[in-house]
Amino acid sequence: QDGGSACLITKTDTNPFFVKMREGAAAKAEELGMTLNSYAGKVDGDNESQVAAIETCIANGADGILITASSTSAIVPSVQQARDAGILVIALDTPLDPIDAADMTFATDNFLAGELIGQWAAAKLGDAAADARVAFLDLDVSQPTVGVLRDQGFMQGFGIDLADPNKWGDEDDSRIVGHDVTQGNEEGGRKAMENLLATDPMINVVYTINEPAAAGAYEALKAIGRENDVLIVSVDGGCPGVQNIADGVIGATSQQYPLLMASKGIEAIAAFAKDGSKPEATEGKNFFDTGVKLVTDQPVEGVESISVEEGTNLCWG
Amino acid sequence: MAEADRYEDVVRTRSDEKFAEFEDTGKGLWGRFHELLHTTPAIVPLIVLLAACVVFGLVLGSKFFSPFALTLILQQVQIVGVLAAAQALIILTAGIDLSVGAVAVLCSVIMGQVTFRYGVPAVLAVPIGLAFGTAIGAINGWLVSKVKLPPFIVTLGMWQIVLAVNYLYSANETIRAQDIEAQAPFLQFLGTKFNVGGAVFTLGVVLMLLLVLVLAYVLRSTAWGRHVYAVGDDPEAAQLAGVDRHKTIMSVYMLVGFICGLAGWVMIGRFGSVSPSATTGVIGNIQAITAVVIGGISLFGGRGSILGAFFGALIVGVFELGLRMAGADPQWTYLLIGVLIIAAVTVDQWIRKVTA
Amino acid sequence: MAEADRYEDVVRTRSDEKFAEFEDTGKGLWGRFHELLHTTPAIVPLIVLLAACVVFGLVLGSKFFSPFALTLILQQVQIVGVLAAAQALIILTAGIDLSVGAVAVLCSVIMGQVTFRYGVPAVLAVPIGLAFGTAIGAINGWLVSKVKLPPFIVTLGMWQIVLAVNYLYSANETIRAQDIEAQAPFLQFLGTKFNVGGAVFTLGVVLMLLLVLVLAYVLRSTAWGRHVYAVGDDPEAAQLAGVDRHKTIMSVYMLVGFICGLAGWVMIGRFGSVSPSATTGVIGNIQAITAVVIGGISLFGGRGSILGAFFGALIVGVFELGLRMAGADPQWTYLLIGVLIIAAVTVDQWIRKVTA
Amino acid sequence: MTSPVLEARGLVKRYGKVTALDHCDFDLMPGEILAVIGDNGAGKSTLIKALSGAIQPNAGEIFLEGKPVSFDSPNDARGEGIETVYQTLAMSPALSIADNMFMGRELRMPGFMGQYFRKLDRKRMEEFSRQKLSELGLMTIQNINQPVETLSGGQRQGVAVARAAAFGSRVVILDEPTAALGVKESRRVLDLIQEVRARGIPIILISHNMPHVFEVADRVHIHRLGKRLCVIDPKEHTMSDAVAYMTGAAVPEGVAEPA
Amino acid sequence: MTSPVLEARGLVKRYGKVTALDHCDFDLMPGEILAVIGDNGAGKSTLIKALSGAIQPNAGEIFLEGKPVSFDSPNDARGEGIETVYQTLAMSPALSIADNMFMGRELRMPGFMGQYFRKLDRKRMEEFSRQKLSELGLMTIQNINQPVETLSGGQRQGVAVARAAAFGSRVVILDEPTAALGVKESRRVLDLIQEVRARGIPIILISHNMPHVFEVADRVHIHRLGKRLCVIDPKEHTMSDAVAYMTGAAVPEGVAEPA
Ligand SMILES: Nc1ncnc2c1ncn2[C@@H]1O[C@H](COP(=O)(O)OP(=O)(O)OP(=O)(O)O)[C@@H](O)[C@H]1O
Ligand SMILES: Nc1ncnc2c1ncn2[C@@H]1O[C@H](COP(=O)(O)OP(=O)(O)OP(=O)(O)O)[C@@H](O)[C@H]1O
Ligand SMILES: O[C@@H]1[C@@H](O)[C@H](O)OC[C@H]1O
Ligand SMILES: [Mg+2]
Ligand SMILES: [Mg+2]
Repeated sequence: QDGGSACLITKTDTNPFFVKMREGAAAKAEELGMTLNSYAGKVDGDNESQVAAIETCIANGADGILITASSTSAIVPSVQQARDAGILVIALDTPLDPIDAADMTFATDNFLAGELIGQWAAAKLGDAAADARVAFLDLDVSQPTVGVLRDQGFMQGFGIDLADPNKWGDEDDSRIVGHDVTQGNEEGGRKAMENLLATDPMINVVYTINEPAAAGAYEALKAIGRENDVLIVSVDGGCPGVQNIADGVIGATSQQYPLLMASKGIEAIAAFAKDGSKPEATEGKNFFDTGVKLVTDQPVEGVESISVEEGTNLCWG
Repeated sequence: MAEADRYEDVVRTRSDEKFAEFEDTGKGLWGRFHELLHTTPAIVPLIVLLAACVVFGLVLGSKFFSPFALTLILQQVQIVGVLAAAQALIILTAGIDLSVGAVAVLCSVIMGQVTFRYGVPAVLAVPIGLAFGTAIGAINGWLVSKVKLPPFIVTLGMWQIVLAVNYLYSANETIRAQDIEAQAPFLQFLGTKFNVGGAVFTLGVVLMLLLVLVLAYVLRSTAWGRHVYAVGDDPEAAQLAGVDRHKTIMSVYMLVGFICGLAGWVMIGRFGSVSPSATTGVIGNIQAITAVVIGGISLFGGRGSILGAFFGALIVGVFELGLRMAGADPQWTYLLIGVLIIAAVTVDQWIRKVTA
Repeated sequence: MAEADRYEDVVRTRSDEKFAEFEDTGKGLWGRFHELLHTTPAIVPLIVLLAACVVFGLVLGSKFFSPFALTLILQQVQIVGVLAAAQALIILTAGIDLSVGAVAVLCSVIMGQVTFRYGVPAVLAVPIGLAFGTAIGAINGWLVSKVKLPPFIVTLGMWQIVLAVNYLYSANETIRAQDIEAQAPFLQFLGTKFNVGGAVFTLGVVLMLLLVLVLAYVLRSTAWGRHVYAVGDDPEAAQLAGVDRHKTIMSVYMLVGFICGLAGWVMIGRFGSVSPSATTGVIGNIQAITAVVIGGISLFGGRGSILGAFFGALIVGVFELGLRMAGADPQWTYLLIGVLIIAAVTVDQWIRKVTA
Repeated sequence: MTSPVLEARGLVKRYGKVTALDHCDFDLMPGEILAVIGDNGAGKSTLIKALSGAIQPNAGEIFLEGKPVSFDSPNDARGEGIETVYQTLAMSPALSIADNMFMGRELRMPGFMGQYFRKLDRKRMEEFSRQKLSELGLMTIQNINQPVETLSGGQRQGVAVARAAAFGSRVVILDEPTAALGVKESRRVLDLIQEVRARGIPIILISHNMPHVFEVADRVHIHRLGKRLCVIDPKEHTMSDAVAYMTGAAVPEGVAEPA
Repeated sequence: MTSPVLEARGLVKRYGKVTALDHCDFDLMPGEILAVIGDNGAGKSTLIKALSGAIQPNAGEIFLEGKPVSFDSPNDARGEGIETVYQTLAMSPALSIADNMFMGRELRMPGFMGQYFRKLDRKRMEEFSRQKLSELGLMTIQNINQPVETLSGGQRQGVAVARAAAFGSRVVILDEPTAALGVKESRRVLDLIQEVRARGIPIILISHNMPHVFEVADRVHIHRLGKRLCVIDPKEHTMSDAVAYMTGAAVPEGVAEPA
């Protein structure tokens, strides 16, 4: 194939989000006649595997690299090495630190994603938000950046003082029942929810890192018959997640568009391979915003959202 | 020197001998306790477990001793408990199985996909999943026993293979609890709840308890059980003494694969959904090994009891829930569990020492 | 029967004896190869390694045999290589260390934080980090040797403790490569590159190679090395034979802690930055154990060579790079690596068998 | 001349540089006690390991009652009624005396529990073990449920010998069965050997104890440097002769069967 | 009467239900060969393990040249010049003969390499080992670098005995040193024992071989049911007496030192 070659490096490939991202990239590459090699970290936050992947792409003489960085600053020297070797590097989903370490960023704003669901939850509760009992189901004890951004974004939207915005767990708002980690799956979601319920059975708002964790939390609530009086919010907008909104498992979720990011990225590399042109940022931003939308079937005043039907049309899993 | 002395003749006439009897010291309660310890080594982790419960009970008060909290522990350990039983069997043969968690997850995925992708009825899907688990166990066993590869390597490789197959086969797609409930409730059968005086049990918990008891019986009171111990203790000696090493190892690994399949079924009951990315696939092995070792089974094989492994799983479960209830944040909980694991085994060692 | 026969007198007069000599079969090249295998067991993983290189070379062509790609392997395995050397020492004593990766990460964090938070010069920060590593090793060693806890449990607990401390202490903050380069370049010292005929080496790679060679010498040719093997082989017997078990175990664990500290320093050199969430903390232990076991060191202690562990690390490195370069998708890569791990050890077993 | 029960021709076993068996022949006649003597390291244990399936020789053939056999494991040999006490005793250290005695041939409870739940009949196994050990005069064993690793060296050997004698049905092989035994216990083992022979079962006895060998053996196989040097009749040779042959101090002439 | 080199009073050692030493006394006189005999399981090995620091008794005292001592490990006893061959031999199976011979007292290369690089002098260690083994008549060892686990039972024991005899400086303890040895090799060990005694070093010899005991021992300590029954002079008693006492067939009267 002569359309050039691209690498896609994701955080992991055990998450449907990245699976879809890869499918999007592969479809586009196929269409444009490009070679695509995909790499992934072994666990969330795996910087080492991503470094090795970039090195491999250099050795293979790729034209461009699409990367969703596990560690936004630790990956920078390797990215630099690739760019020095004349490779176009595009950050997908997660901006690097500094953002201009990559040639371009096609991303969702994870903080914004959190903020939207926070605002929604606050508005939904109305006055009761002042004495809500909130549980946070986060990703991992190592606090990878996505997890921190969404968690802190939620707090911002909900009206909780963030303290240090680079970590969760240092806030002192009395509405916080506690944080627990889920690894972003049903298993972790259920156990974390049970643990927090054992601490305080009166929890009425649950922030979750993603939709599988939310589904797990729902099972725990169901087991004690509280599934109908607790608000669960989440992030991702995968098709099962959107369906879970319709089924009343999740109240609202922030939808992202990984397929879009990936196909845009591949197009950019194809263009670069052809004539050396680099992609442009969205007007007024220093990155190409692929957007986040709040999906819910219970819209609230003051927070823009789309319906479940629209969400289903746009969903990625 | 008196070489012609026919000294051996002295012993030719057998005198009426008795078994030697020495002064029997240390009777009484303490002595009885000693004896109990020696005949039932699982008592040590049990003591540690009870002590942990008492400590958390004192700190947390009635919250911890509520039927809700206590049965929650059983529900939270049911998967690890089942996997620990499987792991214990392997470790008794001086092996180790890094693939248990991954096999459990794959079996749950197979049960789900077979139902939803191919439309097989759930009552058939479950046995198919169990058969797959058994088959993977058979491959492990064959590689260990016939090709004579170290179990660590075999199951390390298998772990990676099974996890990858799991993701590839399922395309990382979760089957939602709601869909299962509507279309194939039998998959969630082990999640069925029932009440016993305020405490909520699930069939999964019952399965775990039964499994542990049955295995304890089999290991203790059947020839197969003795062979498992003998093979783990000294494989050479066991083989020379007439144990069929190959048959024993194969049967253990296959049984373990089957139990992992059961664990997969238990998972569906507990989570409602079928998810290929369940954490058990990644850390289930370490969790199970931890339970086994805390329960006093030697990693060198041949020593320990399966009840110990079960108590080991409960000890970790109690620590985790207790610390979370006491409000420790996740990172501190993580740290304290590290400390407590070491402490639990230290206490165990100490009890064994003072009662040696 | 002739009891008065003074038969023992026959042997009183010593005849001129020679050591028994049998017909010496199987000389020639094959025979020599046999002998080499028996005196240098690390040759087996070396053969597997070379075979892997040849296969990937054939599949990938000159791309794989470029100096860049070949030295890339060394750079990619340097951390696991150093950790495998440490792990090999522990496993030779029949222990296991689950904390190696976490200790390495914590040491790198300490080196970074001590410089950036407290303003200690980097040339001092590095020894401070190494001292911390050694101290953690000492705690592990003490718990294993004096409190007689199983190494698996001690280091499992320590793993969790160290990881949690690492996150808590660093507040999950990464120190950026740019900042280190500007303010404390000595921390990145082991990342220094130099060229040898087109091939790029780093000081970290040199350190790894030196470390392996020194340890190989020490284990083979000093009394301490012999004691390490003896303690791992049969601790009871070693103790009865006059080895100071405690001293040997303490020294091994402390040295291992120190080497983990070195690995932390190597990490800073390789990644430029200091990141508390480096994956090595989570999977470095399994990676190191894998390398050791592929390298032919017995998990039961006392058998194997450190060179083998190094080749084991390289084997995995070659597989990973080769498959990545061939463009295998990640899950297929994991799957194939799983298969290859088993295959590598099967070949190893087979070579040992036909040359037994 | 009747034909041998167990016969071997040209057995070779190499361990790397070391040749432990060097084209060794062997014959065991029906109903006899055959002693095998030789220097340390002469290859006696290797020989009986080959005969009992514990190792597979590099070359040579083994015949059981004239039919060629090839044992892949000690279990195969045991299946043919060949029971062996190895020099290393082959016991599971952590298991009890009774467990070890019955390893591989455990007794099940009569009736329902045994048939459906495969429950072991511990009581019967313990009683049997205790009885066999008393017959050997091992009276200092205080607890039949003691793990074997806690037994004294001699007690352990006693258990192994008792096991083989109790279960051997076609050939019983004993590799230095009295090495660790006391005067009384050794005596009992010699008696036991004769009782087994009286049951019509031939015995291979490896021993360094010349008076014992000459007391019980019908024929003496002298092993030297990995092969059978000669077989002598203990009634026609003195212990001094035997020792001289086996140590190489003298060369046997006109012996019964030259190697 | 001179005072004992090594002395013990009231030693007790219990293992769970089993009492292995039951208020046992012990005396070793300077320059003597003291044999310890007794039934299997009488507690002989336990006694010498207590004397050499391998186990810690539950009660009782040990005196070395009159001074109370308490050994926490065999290394402590070795530091005092007490060298022991345990019944289990205490070797590292995977290590070579030479490695095992010099375990804990390895020789370093002379000069620079030895001093700064702590390099072992393998050649010297191998030569020494080979010489000691030949002195014992263990001529079938073909390769001094063979791992000990590949040695025959007797070869292994020979290595252990050679080690103790070569390095013992104050007391040498031998627990059944000839049990697995051939006629020739046993003979050599007896010679060796006498050579060691000739160097002025007292020896404790545990053995079930009465002729050997009566040949070399100056005094015989008879052990029964965990304690010293009596000590007899082999010149004044017959082997039959000794066996009768130790098995309980007769009760010693007016013996040298009642327990
Ligand atoms: N597994 C092995 N590997 C290498 N060499 C071995 C192995 N087993 C035995 N040998 C060697 O084979 C030779 C014969 O050993 P074997 O055990 O048969 O002797 P033996 O006649 O039984 O001696 P003993 O009377 O001391 O028991 C010895 O030189 C021994 O070192
Ligand atoms: N670790 C142990 N645990 C339990 N019992 C033990 C242990 N070691 C020894 N014994 C018991 O102590 C008693 C004395 O054993 P010891 O080894 O001292 O006997 P011995 O006189 O050396 O016998 P032998 O002549 O057979 O070697 C025996 O009954 C034995 O079963
Ligand atoms: O959206 C993704 C989320 O689902 C996962 O848990 O982490 C990475 C993300 O970007
Ligand atoms: Mg032998
Ligand atoms: Mg003894």
